[in-house]
Amino acid sequence: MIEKQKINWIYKKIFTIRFFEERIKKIAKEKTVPGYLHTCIGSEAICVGVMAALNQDDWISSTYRNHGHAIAKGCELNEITSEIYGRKTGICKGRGGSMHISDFSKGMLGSFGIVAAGPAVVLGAALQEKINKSYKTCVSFFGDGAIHNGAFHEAAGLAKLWDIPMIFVCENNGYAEATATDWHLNTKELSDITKAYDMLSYIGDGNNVFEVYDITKKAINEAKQKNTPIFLEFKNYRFSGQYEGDTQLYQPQEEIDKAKQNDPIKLAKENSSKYGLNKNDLEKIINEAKEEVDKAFDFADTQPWPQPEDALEDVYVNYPVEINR
Amino acid sequence: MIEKQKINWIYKKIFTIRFFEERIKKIAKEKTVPGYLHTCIGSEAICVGVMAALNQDDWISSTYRNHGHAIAKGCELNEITSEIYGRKTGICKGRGGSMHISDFSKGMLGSFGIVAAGPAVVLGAALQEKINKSYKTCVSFFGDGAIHNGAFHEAAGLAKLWDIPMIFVCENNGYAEATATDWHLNTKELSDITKAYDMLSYIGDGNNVFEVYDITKKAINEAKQKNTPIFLEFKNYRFSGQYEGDTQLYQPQEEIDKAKQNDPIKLAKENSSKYGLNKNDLEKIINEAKEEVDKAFDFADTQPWPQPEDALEDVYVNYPVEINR
Amino acid sequence: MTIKTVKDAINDALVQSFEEDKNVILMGEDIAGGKGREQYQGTQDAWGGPFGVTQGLYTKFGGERVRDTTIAEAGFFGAAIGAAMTGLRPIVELMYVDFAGVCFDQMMNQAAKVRYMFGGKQKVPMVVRTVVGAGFRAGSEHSQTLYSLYTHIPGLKVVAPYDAYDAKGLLLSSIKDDDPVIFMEHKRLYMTSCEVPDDLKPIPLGKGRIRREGSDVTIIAIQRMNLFAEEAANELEKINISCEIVDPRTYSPLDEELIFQSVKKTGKVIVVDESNPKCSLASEISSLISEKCFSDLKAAVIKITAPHTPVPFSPPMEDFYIPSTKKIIDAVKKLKDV
Amino acid sequence: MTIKTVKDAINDALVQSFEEDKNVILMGEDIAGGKGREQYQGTQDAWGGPFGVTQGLYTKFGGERVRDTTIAEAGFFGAAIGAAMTGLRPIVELMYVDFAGVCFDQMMNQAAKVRYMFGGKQKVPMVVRTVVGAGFRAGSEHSQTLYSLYTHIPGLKVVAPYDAYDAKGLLLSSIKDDDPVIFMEHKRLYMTSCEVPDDLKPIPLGKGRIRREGSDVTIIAIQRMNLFAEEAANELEKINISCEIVDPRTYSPLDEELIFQSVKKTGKVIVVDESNPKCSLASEISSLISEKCFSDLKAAVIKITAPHTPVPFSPPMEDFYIPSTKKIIDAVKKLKDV
Ligand SMILES: Cc1ncc(C[n+]2csc(CCOP(=O)(O)OP(=O)(O)O)c2C)c(N)n1
Ligand SMILES: Cc1ncc(C[n+]2csc(CCOP(=O)(O)OP(=O)(O)O)c2C)c(N)n1
Ligand SMILES: [Mg+2]
Ligand SMILES: [Mg+2]
Repeated sequence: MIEKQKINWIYKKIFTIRFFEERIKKIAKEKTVPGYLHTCIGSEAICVGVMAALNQDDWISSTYRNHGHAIAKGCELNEITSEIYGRKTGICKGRGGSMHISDFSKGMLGSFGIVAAGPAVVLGAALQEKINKSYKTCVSFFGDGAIHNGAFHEAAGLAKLWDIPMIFVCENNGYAEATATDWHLNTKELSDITKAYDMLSYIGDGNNVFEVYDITKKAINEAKQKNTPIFLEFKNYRFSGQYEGDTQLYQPQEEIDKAKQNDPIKLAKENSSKYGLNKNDLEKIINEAKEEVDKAFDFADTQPWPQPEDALEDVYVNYPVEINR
Repeated sequence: MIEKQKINWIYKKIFTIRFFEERIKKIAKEKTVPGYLHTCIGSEAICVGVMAALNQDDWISSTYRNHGHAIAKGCELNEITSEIYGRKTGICKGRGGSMHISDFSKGMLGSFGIVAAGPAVVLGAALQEKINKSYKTCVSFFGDGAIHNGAFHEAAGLAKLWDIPMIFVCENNGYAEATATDWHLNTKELSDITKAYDMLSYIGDGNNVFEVYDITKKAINEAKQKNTPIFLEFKNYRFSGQYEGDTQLYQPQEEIDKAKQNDPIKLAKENSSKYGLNKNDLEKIINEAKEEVDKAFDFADTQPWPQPEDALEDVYVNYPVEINR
Repeated sequence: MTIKTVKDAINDALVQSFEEDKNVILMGEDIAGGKGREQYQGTQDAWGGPFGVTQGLYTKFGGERVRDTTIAEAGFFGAAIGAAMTGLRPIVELMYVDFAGVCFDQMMNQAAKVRYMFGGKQKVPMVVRTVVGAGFRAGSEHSQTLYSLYTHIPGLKVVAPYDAYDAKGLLLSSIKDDDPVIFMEHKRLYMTSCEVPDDLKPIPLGKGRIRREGSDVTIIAIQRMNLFAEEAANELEKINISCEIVDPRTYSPLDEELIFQSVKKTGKVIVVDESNPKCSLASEISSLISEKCFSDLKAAVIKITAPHTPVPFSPPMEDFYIPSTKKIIDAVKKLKDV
Repeated sequence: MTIKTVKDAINDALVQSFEEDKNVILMGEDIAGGKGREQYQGTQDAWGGPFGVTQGLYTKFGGERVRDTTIAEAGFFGAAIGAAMTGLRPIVELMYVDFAGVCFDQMMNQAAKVRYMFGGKQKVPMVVRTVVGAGFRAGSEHSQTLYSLYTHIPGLKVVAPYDAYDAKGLLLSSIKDDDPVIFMEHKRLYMTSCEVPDDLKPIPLGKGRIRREGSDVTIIAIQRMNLFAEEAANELEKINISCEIVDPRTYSPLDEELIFQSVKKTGKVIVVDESNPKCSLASEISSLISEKCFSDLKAAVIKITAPHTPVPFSPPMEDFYIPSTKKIIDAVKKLKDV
């Protein structure tokens, strides 16, 4: 049984992410938000379900599609929004933007724009945990497209070889950019890729936040017990385009309609009474989530821009030569 | 049944390679041959068995450990030796050296010094064959160490996805430099790596040239029939060190002694009567092979050095600016 | 004569090359877009790469020649090399040059060296089309130029057109070229346009272009920097300072003669490059001029580059990062006073 | 005070760093060598990398900290980054710098940018030890230097010691440094030796070294080129030409002041770099001097580099490829006559 508090947390986060992404999509259409935006409508259950199984100081890596991971991992909404707006008070001081939202103090090693760059970085964090015997959990999020990349394979092979209990979380959302997952799959299931490494893997419904949570929790225990990496494939659907502005013409309408029946928010709502939330509870959570999102966007709107010369900072911890030339 | 001519060819080549490598090892000890030498004592059956199943104009790629492949693929002994000696008449005009012996006109795409660089190049040649419907066979040779590298995985995944009937030949010679194959293996068999791609694979005795030949021939037919890549793992033993000069301290003596019982040359000799060669035939072949090797080394010894300025040629097909500055 | 965007000019050059030579093929991620294996349904050609540059090619030339790849750059770059060696003329797309690092080995050690180290028997006629440049608010990993990484490597050719005319003419040449070419398209230039003759001939690699004749100061402008150089020159003309703008267009080979001629004339040089400064193309050109035109120079060459930092995301910082018209004007004025 | 080879000096610095800080670990291919998973038998420490530099470390510090890897550079470089971010001080070995391309993304986009693009909250204290250089008859793919590839990238530091003293002192610093450092060891220098105090203090990064004082011509020598510069200076001394040799030792950060001081004194400069010329470190230093010391220069800076070709294998060609003592002498004489 999950504690009441965690259930509330799960519902709060799942709605926050959805509202956040809907809001940013709207703004992206109305006025220009600088840069690329990759929203994660449809991924909320994976973000929240996995993070519900982690502690605040456990390590994760994310990608350019990171808003949900960042929110679920506990990054400040105000700072996230400010970052997306390019403001000085952004979570990366305006240097990263939407693609690189990340807060080390919240256990985020980074949001990497290079497909498949994350798993190896998390492998390193997990190696450190092992060497220092502190055993924080280490999770790398990546997409179905990433499994074709050599960097993923090298990380997976080393993780297995070195008995590193890290968790690979593959969000199989049906698409890598405009390419459907199954157009590029050589095996029946995506997670069959792990057979190359004799690595344990489990497949879960990525639309069901509680299933995601259960599987992840079990996987973490099993990984630590057996001293082995585990690969989790969560299936869901990418309702968002690759980025805001994508025409999504390659996504057939029937497919979208069918996927809507399993929308993770819809499922969460349907399941709420089963998890002890009555209509009022739910409404309260929804309103809170909405309000916090609204506040964050109001906050960001008022935030100052960075100074141009701020561009010159934080390249190195220590560099004894002027870098402005 | 194999034709008599092919049997003779196989025996000739297998001895030529062994004598060649023994000779170069000896010279490397006695006087200085410039640069690195990676000999292939123990790989003769794989080189010759695979090549016996190919036509002269089929494509292969090799590695820094390429002498056997080059000899079996039909490169001129004189030119190979001259190249190793760094002479102007070398097969690469002295520009490549032992690690890069290669002759395009003999169907060698290249001998690459970067581990796992070859498979993708061969994939491209095979793609070309497919597009141009000429269907030459395409084979990439690489070692047990290469399967951990991302470049191998990317090539394997694309070959399967694109239904490219290329042959991956993994020479599992027990070591990658000083690292024993099984120290780095995650799966029971090395070739289990192909499960990630649902790719057909076969394991063969790399010490038995006729088994190698049979398996390869069948694999080529099957690959073309089914329009699919096939992965062949041939097990043998690296009697040579990683390079000439390697102390090989990490190779236990018992292991070497055991491997010697399956030395491919020994097996070939034992099998010779089965393949219709009597003692005289065999002796004749052996003497011919020895003689040719001797001649090649004599030839190389007399060859002129390149001019220093030859270094400036063949960088581009066409470059309208001086490159000498 | 038609007005064309850079994007369309590139598409035209691709179509023309596909039509002229059946050995031309294209590989890249989502370059067809929305059309996978035959048995699946989806809208064809929905993408054509993230900037839509290759739209229409799949429909025209089919999936055998227009090949969507997995996110496996080392794999399909390697494949391009093997295909090029055996007779095709592959064009591969590196979606952003920022991803250079995942397949740099293929370019540096295979594409560039195959001909040389195997004794001149082979050639690798391939083109890498890639997208470069800051100013798109695309952050540190989608905004680099990295001209110098490729220019440093012997065996590679490096091409970077500024306008639609050059884009078409140089791409036609690059595809016909027998050496590996990195063809760099600037994301901020795709939608800019100029007149492009329908029957434009290939523009030879290694020939720069004087974009503006002038007599006081030479501005050597790298790709998009031609825009700012032009703006600066227009401003400066008003106060009677005459700038000559040299666009090298190809960085390897580099049209040294054209540069030297201009320097001889003006004796004062500014090199503008939005790349990071160290070991950059700007450094290369500046050192070349300083060495070869020592006695012609009336003042030190001035380099205007980005600072030694990654590309920042936020607009004020990114604008500061990129060389500006103002910085060029200031530099020219400073030089004029010498 | 002991005479040490570069190889031993590096080993010493590693051992000392391992002893001083339990967070120091080492990863690379065959760095232990001959010792895999515990259950197998084999002679430990047979290798220590292809040049034996790390020999003894496995025995002293065990397999948890001295970690043989698969041939998966992208994997273990990525791992080093994550380990560094979370508290370790990993040293990773890139067996030859020629393999830079298979893990360049990890250095360029992750190690170098993590701090900057995530807002300065993180640091990546890792060291890449790698082997560079021609003159070993090792062919095109095992002889490059590639200094400029890394020097171009903001966020990385680049260190390249010439002698055993600097090798030890700079490696100690590099391991203590909180930024990612590429530490380049020249294969032709490993067996050269000099005096190295047992209690040598770390040598700060960004501080060059005057290897020889002189007054007529400044020779800026990159790593192994110090050898030839010294030989040339000795020859030239006999005919009363006095050379000053500056060894920058670290290329990012670069000790610009030290260089400028020498140029001020001599007004004549030669930069010697065995790398390929375009967008090279030589170009960078030459352009820097040409710009910042314009009025001090009595003659054009002369660059002596390899030609724009891969490294050829055959001895006469490779010797021609590498800058030589003679080329330096000739250049100095030419400058002296100005
Ligand atoms: C190495 C590399 N190649 C290509 C890209 C361009 N790119 C960005 S996202 C993407 C698709 C990734 O799909 P997936 O892994 O399924 O993640 P999703 O966007 O669905 O979350 C591609 C090809 C990149 N960022 N990095
Ligand atoms: C990308 C890369 N990393 C490292 C090396 C150094 N290296 C050369 S050979 C080798 C071992 C390869 O072993 P294997 O694939 O089994 O081939 P074998 O030598 O046994 O034929 C290594 C690590 C390299 N050449 N390329
Ligand atoms: Mg996806
Ligand atoms: Mg092997």
